Amino acid sequence: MDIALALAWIRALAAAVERHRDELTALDTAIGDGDHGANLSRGFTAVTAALDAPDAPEPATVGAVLTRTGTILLSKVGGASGPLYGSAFRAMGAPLDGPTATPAELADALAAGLAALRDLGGAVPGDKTVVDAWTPAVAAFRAAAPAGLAAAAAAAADAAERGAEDTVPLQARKGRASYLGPRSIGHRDPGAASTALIFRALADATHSAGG
Amino acid sequence: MDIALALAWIRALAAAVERHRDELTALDTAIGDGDHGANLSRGFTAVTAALDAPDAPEPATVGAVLTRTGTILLSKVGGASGPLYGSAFRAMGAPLDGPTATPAELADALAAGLAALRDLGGAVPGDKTVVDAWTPAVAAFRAAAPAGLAAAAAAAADAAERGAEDTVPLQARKGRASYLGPRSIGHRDPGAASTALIFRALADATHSAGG
Amino acid sequence: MKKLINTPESVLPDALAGFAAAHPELTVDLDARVISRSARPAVPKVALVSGGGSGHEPLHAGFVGPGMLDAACPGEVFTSPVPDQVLAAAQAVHSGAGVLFVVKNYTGDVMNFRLAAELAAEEGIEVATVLVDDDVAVEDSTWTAGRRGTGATVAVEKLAGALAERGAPLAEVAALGARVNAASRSFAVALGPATTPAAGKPGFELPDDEIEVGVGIHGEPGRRREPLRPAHLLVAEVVDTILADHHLAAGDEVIALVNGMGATPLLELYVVFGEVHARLAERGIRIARNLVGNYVTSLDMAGFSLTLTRADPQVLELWDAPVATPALRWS
Amino acid sequence: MKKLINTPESVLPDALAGFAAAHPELTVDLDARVISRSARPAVPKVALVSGGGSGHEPLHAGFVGPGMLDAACPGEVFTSPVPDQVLAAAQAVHSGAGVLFVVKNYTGDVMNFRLAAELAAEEGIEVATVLVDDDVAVEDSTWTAGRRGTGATVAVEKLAGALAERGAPLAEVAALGARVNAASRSFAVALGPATTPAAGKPGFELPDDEIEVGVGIHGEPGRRREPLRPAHLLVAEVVDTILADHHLAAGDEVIALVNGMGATPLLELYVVFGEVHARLAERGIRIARNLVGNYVTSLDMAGFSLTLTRADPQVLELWDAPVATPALRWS
Ligand SMILES: Nc1ncnc2c1ncn2[C@@H]1O[C@H](COP(=O)(O)OP(=O)(O)O)[C@@H](O)[C@H]1O
Ligand SMILES: Nc1ncnc2c1ncn2[C@@H]1O[C@H](COP(=O)(O)OP(=O)(O)O)[C@@H](O)[C@H]1O
Ligand SMILES: [Mg+2]
Ligand SMILES: [Mg+2]
Ligand SMILES: [Mg+2]
Ligand SMILES: [Mg+2]
Repeated sequence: MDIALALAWIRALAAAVERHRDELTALDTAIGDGDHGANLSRGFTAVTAALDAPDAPEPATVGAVLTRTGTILLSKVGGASGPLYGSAFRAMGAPLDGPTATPAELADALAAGLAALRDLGGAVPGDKTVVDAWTPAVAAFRAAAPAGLAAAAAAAADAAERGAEDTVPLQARKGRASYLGPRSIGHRDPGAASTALIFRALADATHSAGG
Repeated sequence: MDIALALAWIRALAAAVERHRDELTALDTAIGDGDHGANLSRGFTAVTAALDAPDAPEPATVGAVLTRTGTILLSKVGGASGPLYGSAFRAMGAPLDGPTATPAELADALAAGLAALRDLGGAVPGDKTVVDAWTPAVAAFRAAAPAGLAAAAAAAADAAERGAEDTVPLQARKGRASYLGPRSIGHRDPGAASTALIFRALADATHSAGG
Repeated sequence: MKKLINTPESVLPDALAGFAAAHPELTVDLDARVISRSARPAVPKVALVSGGGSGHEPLHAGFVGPGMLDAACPGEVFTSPVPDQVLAAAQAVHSGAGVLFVVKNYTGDVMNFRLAAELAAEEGIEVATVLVDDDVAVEDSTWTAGRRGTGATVAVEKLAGALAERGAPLAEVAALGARVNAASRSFAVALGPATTPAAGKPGFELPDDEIEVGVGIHGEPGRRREPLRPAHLLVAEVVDTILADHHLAAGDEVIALVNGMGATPLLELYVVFGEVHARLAERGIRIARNLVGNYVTSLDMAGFSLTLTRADPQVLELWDAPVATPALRWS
Repeated sequence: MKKLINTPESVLPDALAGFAAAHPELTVDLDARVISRSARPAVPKVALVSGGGSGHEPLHAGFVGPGMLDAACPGEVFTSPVPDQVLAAAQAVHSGAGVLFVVKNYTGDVMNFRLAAELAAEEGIEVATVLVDDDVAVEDSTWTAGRRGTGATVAVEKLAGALAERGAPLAEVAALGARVNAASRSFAVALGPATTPAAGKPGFELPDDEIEVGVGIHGEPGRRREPLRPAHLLVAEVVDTILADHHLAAGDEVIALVNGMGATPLLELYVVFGEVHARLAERGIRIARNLVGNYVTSLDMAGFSLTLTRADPQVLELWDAPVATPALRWS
């Protein structure tokens, strides 16, 4: 991955959030407070604006793109997803301190993002959170990394989507959905759904870049 | 009319109010505040309770029945209809100071009731109020009085019902319905509708009494 | 109908019992249905008595206390109190300097308070009445019932109450009340209807993109329906409607009440207040004092009313005077 | 969706602008989205900072002022504020004696305030946090997100605010806040849903004869649906649910908050308070102080919450201490 691809990933993600905004909100309305779409939309609108700003600093590393994204999410999103995704992107950016990153380095970065999520939110797989999409995505990415970025990203996106779908039968143990007790069963977790967008955007951007 | 018939009138009226309670409320919901049925029901429930009370004083005159009814309405109904009907019944009771009343005396009493209504509320015919049912009823009663109480009461009841129906195309100029301006057109006035019940109850009681 | 009540018939006594329990500093006569201050004045003062149908809480019971009303007499929901009840309120707080009735201009209220005033006179109690009729949605003519009394009631009760507290005579307190009413105008819009416990269904039905404009406080429909618009456009219409009827010029000061009708989030009322403030500023009119919240409600109606009262030094000074009631309190 | 707003995106800035215009006695930083007291303390005192998603008004901005909060930082509707914003609030009011964060227990609030506390520490500002988690509808276990913070927030902010005003050190103010939280339990029922501007439709649909029991303050459905019942039965269930989790015995005194969720008429809240009072009296529990009204709302949700805080002499004395904020004011 180079800096241009990192930027393309973030832009594809911002576009995906906008397209799926109402869907994320609907998921969050069912078992949360109905703001997940608006939260991420607000955050990624700010991210895109920052990237597009005439005086935006030219990122010197792949990590700089991700760290900057995380910092903006942290300071614009709020709610649960703001600190979670903000910290995850910042954690991913930290190790990627060169102008390019190998698939293996990216796998480590994604794992660092997951660690940040788990560290901050305290959720474990099965709690019906972002962790349930992020965990299989990182594993799939790492497993397919030897086959190249495109294969790894595609595998991760598929895994994230399956992970999100797999949250449907779960009873939430973290986040707002946990307040519903057994009534949280039967709904896809909104955060897991947006995590699937993160990984699908990575696959799409990689694919477009011919990578 | 004797004291027993006066009591029968009030009881028939109380029963009619209960039967038409929701209808009066619906009329008042359309162009008022939706309480006319509840108001009159509260009032006539209290009137019936007072008449039925073990320690209720035996009325010595026809007027005593009507005055007592008016006093209880005044102190139980509130709103516009409480003082209006309360004063009207008290005004009707005042002149009827014997154990019986002739149809001509009753015609005068009904006219006194109308005068009290007009005096207190300031409405004239055509304003879309109780006055629009009460006015033709008094006139019809007086015209038919020579033919006896039954004929007079029946004529008054018919006239009151027509009067109430005739309020439908009017634009209200008094009471809450006037706030609606032209939007009050097309609805029967709730007070005119309850006035029709007053005269129909008189006719029914008279009929049952074989008078 | 969904309401936190026991039965439609018992709403008022049940709520009064709750009010009595919540405000032990006030005296609540559950039989007479009169809320009054517990302490009698050391020297005779004009007693302020107000009342009207219930469903407008905190009006009027929530305004009983030092600096405002001496007594309130709540009628059934949207139904004016009966004369006996108003008389009982006057008797409870009369201290020899006369009683001022603050009456919102509705046929029922006017008649019941008038009959009560006659009864009070028979008992030797001097009564004066201030009629509140501030709602510009209603045409003011001798051929109609006249304008409704709405939000200005708060200002009349606060300011006349402050003046009475200072020992002003009845005529003076009544004159101030009339002056405050004359200096006040209101207008309201509804986003949704109200449901009375007795009726059990909404007073009107409204499509999801329409509002009722020029509504009163009894759940009745307004003067007309209009499409819902962004707050700044809606507020512009409301402000302009009031200003068209109000003699306010650049440089004038007002007390502004942005009043919820019962079901409007405070967050939205602040959005409305911001727009009112901006619109008046454009006209050079300054909001010297304000209230934002539920003061004169219409059960569970959604929407807001705006009341503008022209301020002058006396009005502002009386407004700032201490008040200690359940719903208005400062020192 | 019918709301008095300009756009869903601008609700918060528009409402903040209105709040600033309505409360000139407070300082409102529209960029940082921080409401704070205008006067700096003469001697350093512990600064109380609270915040959370908007839509719960008057919480928290309505509780900024002498005797209560020093600053509030409102997030977007039902979305906790961001760390930068919380930090800005702390910086605005920090006077050298440390800052107490009052945080309602929601994942988002906890994380954002925790990150803000880390930032504040980097700036040399000492921060302590009181977590409010009083809602007995939610199971309290280390495996869940824990109980939600709801009505008890008012008591924590009032009482800790009063203690801070007296110059108590940070640890003591934080300990009192924790003690008040531990002495408080809440439970809520909804008669109707809330609609966020962003979602544009109600958080749930409810048939006309059913209620949601055990709801929070974010428009989410509750623990279960039940048929609507008369107020005394509903209140009995709510009181008993709280008492089953609360160590209250005959002879105990409580502060009771009967809180509207935004769209409930005050008349009904008084009916509820009357029933709460009666039910507690049966158990020998006395309501020493109370609040009845909209304090911790959920936009336009209909329903109520009950919060009971066990009272003791210190609690009552701090409760009675003067407070001068937009929404709570006595002296
Ligand atoms: N403790 C947690 N750990 C990981 N993810 C969490 C946690 N709590 C909540 N989430 C995620 O956050 C999502 C909700 O985000 P969002 O709606 O933006 O925030 P909020 O819940 O504050 O409204 C949930 O769907 C869930 O995936
Ligand atoms: N000024 C008036 N003169 C005569 N009748 C009136 C007047 N004002 C109102 N009414 C009558 O009162 C009726 C309404 O009574 P009600 O609903 O019980 O009282 P309120 O209007 O106070 O709610 C109206 O339908 C009308 O017939
Ligand atoms: Mg959410
Ligand atoms: Mg009526
Ligand atoms: Mg009425
Ligand atoms: Mg949220």
